[in-house]
Amino acid sequence: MTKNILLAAMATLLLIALPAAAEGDYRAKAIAVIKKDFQPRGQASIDRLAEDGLQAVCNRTGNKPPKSLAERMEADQLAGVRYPADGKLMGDWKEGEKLAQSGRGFTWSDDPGLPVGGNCYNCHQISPKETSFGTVGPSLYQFGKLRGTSAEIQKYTYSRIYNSKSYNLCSEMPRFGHIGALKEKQIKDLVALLLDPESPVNK
Amino acid sequence: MNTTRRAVLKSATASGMLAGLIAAGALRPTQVLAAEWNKAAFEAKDTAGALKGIGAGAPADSKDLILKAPDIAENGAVVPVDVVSNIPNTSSITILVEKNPSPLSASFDFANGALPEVSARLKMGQTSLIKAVAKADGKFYTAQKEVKVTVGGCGG
Amino acid sequence: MKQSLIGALCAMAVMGGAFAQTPKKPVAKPTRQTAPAVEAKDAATIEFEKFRAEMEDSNPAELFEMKGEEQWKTKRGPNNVALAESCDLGQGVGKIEGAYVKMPRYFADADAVMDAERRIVWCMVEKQGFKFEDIAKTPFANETFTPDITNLVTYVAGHSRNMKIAVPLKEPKVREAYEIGKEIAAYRAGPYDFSCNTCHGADGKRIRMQQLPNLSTAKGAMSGVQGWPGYRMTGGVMLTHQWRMGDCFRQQRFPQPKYASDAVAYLLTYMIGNANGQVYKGPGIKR
Amino acid sequence: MADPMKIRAQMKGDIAEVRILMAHAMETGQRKDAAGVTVPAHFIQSMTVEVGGKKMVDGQIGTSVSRNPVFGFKMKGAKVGDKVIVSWVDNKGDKRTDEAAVA
Repeated sequence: MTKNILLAAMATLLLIALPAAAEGDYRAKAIAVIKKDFQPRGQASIDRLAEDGLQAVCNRTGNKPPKSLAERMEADQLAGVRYPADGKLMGDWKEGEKLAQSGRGFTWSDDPGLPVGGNCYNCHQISPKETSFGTVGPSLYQFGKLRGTSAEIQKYTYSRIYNSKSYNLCSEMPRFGHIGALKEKQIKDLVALLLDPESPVNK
Repeated sequence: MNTTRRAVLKSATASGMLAGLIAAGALRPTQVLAAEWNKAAFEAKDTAGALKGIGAGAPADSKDLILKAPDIAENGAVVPVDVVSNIPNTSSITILVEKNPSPLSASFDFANGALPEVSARLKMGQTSLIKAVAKADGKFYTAQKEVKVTVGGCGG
Repeated sequence: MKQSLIGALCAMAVMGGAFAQTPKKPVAKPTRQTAPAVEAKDAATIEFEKFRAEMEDSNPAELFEMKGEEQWKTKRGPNNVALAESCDLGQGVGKIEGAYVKMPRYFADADAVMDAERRIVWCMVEKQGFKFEDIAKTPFANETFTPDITNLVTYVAGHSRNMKIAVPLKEPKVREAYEIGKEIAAYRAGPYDFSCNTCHGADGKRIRMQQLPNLSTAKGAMSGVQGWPGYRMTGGVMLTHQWRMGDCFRQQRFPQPKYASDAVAYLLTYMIGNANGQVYKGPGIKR
Repeated sequence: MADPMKIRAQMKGDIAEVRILMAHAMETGQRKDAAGVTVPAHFIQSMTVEVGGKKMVDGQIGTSVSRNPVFGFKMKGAKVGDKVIVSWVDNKGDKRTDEAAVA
């Protein structure tokens, strides 16, 4: 909760810090139009239209926040990462692969009762066996082979999936753990997909 | 457009089309009725059954029967297929999708100047062989091609 | 509603460019990864291109155009008026040649910037006497139903074949719509922090095998315009640009934009405006 | 009532190319609708193409033909102005006949 207060404070700071004129008032008009012209449907409620502090900072700066602010906010995002109590960060890569394949979740047509997918292949190359992969994010092929499986790398990988914004404030990647989309076990399985020497990713 | 004719055709579609047209002398009766739908062949659950259904036990491979289809279908719901027979006296072409629940897709008899070729679009539930079978002088010939059906993205 | 089904196969979402950045905190070594031998990349697309001409040459969209023509010319609605004798798409009453590629535009009688679909709906309501609520209840096609408006839009779009996109961006109201639309495209929100630009703001990206046009460039914007309204092979349904915008928001994990609203019209103004000068080929065929 | 077909017939040299678009659901009988109810089979079973008064193509069709079917044929011995008449009948007995002239 401190985190949220901090975020809000920073966003406010930013509003003051950035020259308002640079934005014109089209952004304000756009927000007004969005508020007026969207309706809730399925699980997609209208409150999704509101920016949180981080989104507001990225939106206002064209995804290029000032370095000092970005670093402070990233640290705050990282501080919010909850690691597994048992200290084990690697699960079952096979489960991770299944999860990586699924693009389900959070749209107005998704059943909110069904588990949410990792959505990974939509944007990343991962296992060489899957040739239908996206390129919005970088290739993760040989992710573990190149980095090893040290405790530090495991922690990095876990936190990066949990909240990618901990490392790059305006990253295009969702904050899967932070928003509760992926649970602890699921993130562990994805870590294993990327790091386990037995995973096809590292073969 | 001949409006009278069109009106006739329009009303004909509702009911009694055949009788109407025959009565109007538009068509000779022998030309109107398509052969009865080959239920046994179309409802066969495998290629062998379908081939048997059209009387084509074991067709011979032929290079003169050309089957054009994509290596990978962009969408299994609409797979474009072209079949051209260069076998002399080809009188019919049949198209089958091996792994579909009912493989027999379509069968065409050609007469009176129609060239033995057809283009059509097929549904494919999964990656499968597409087979074309041509009938010429009472004999059957075949050609085949595998078409891959992939999982898709979001589509335009 | 049923149109959600159409996108059901669509495995969409983004794990973003995060890893592209050099990680700052732990010492991960961002050595360049080698991709496995084959970029199976677009084998499907390349292969499909070979059949593209044939697919476009006989596009079931023509069936909807035919129906739309009949509906455009027939007296309909409580007022028993034909759109052909009452609806002005910006080129004069009943004139449809080139109208589609010159929208969105500002219509003083409605005091609004309107894309083609919004304008035809407006005509159906104001001239023919249909109720907006009735049209907006089921505005898009599904596997068993195609709304009249879809046929009408397809018909009108068919009369801009091979014409250049010419959204009147110099007109101040259109310009403002464009600028607001640009901001809407950049607006990140929702559970996944997505904006339109998350997927459509850079060149050369794809979701799975699907190419993502960069809407900020003329070429990219055009590929977002080309082929709409389009006959969707999945489900075999005719869908409009309005539908496409809505489905993007669905995948963006946003709530639903209201049918024929300012928000959609402004976004379309931004996108189609960016495609100005590019040649529109008419109703298309989509995956 | 069934929606009209779109027929295009064009001379290319001495061959008439005939393209036919049919408006039909071509339901396989295996698809389930949004409510999970199986949609009954509904598909065109037979079709004929007549050019200049002669029946040239006699086709039978099954459920693996795509929704809104598209067919292409080539005919010899046709000339500009010849009438092309296409008819289909589906498994429920619905019918449709449309025509066009060779251009």
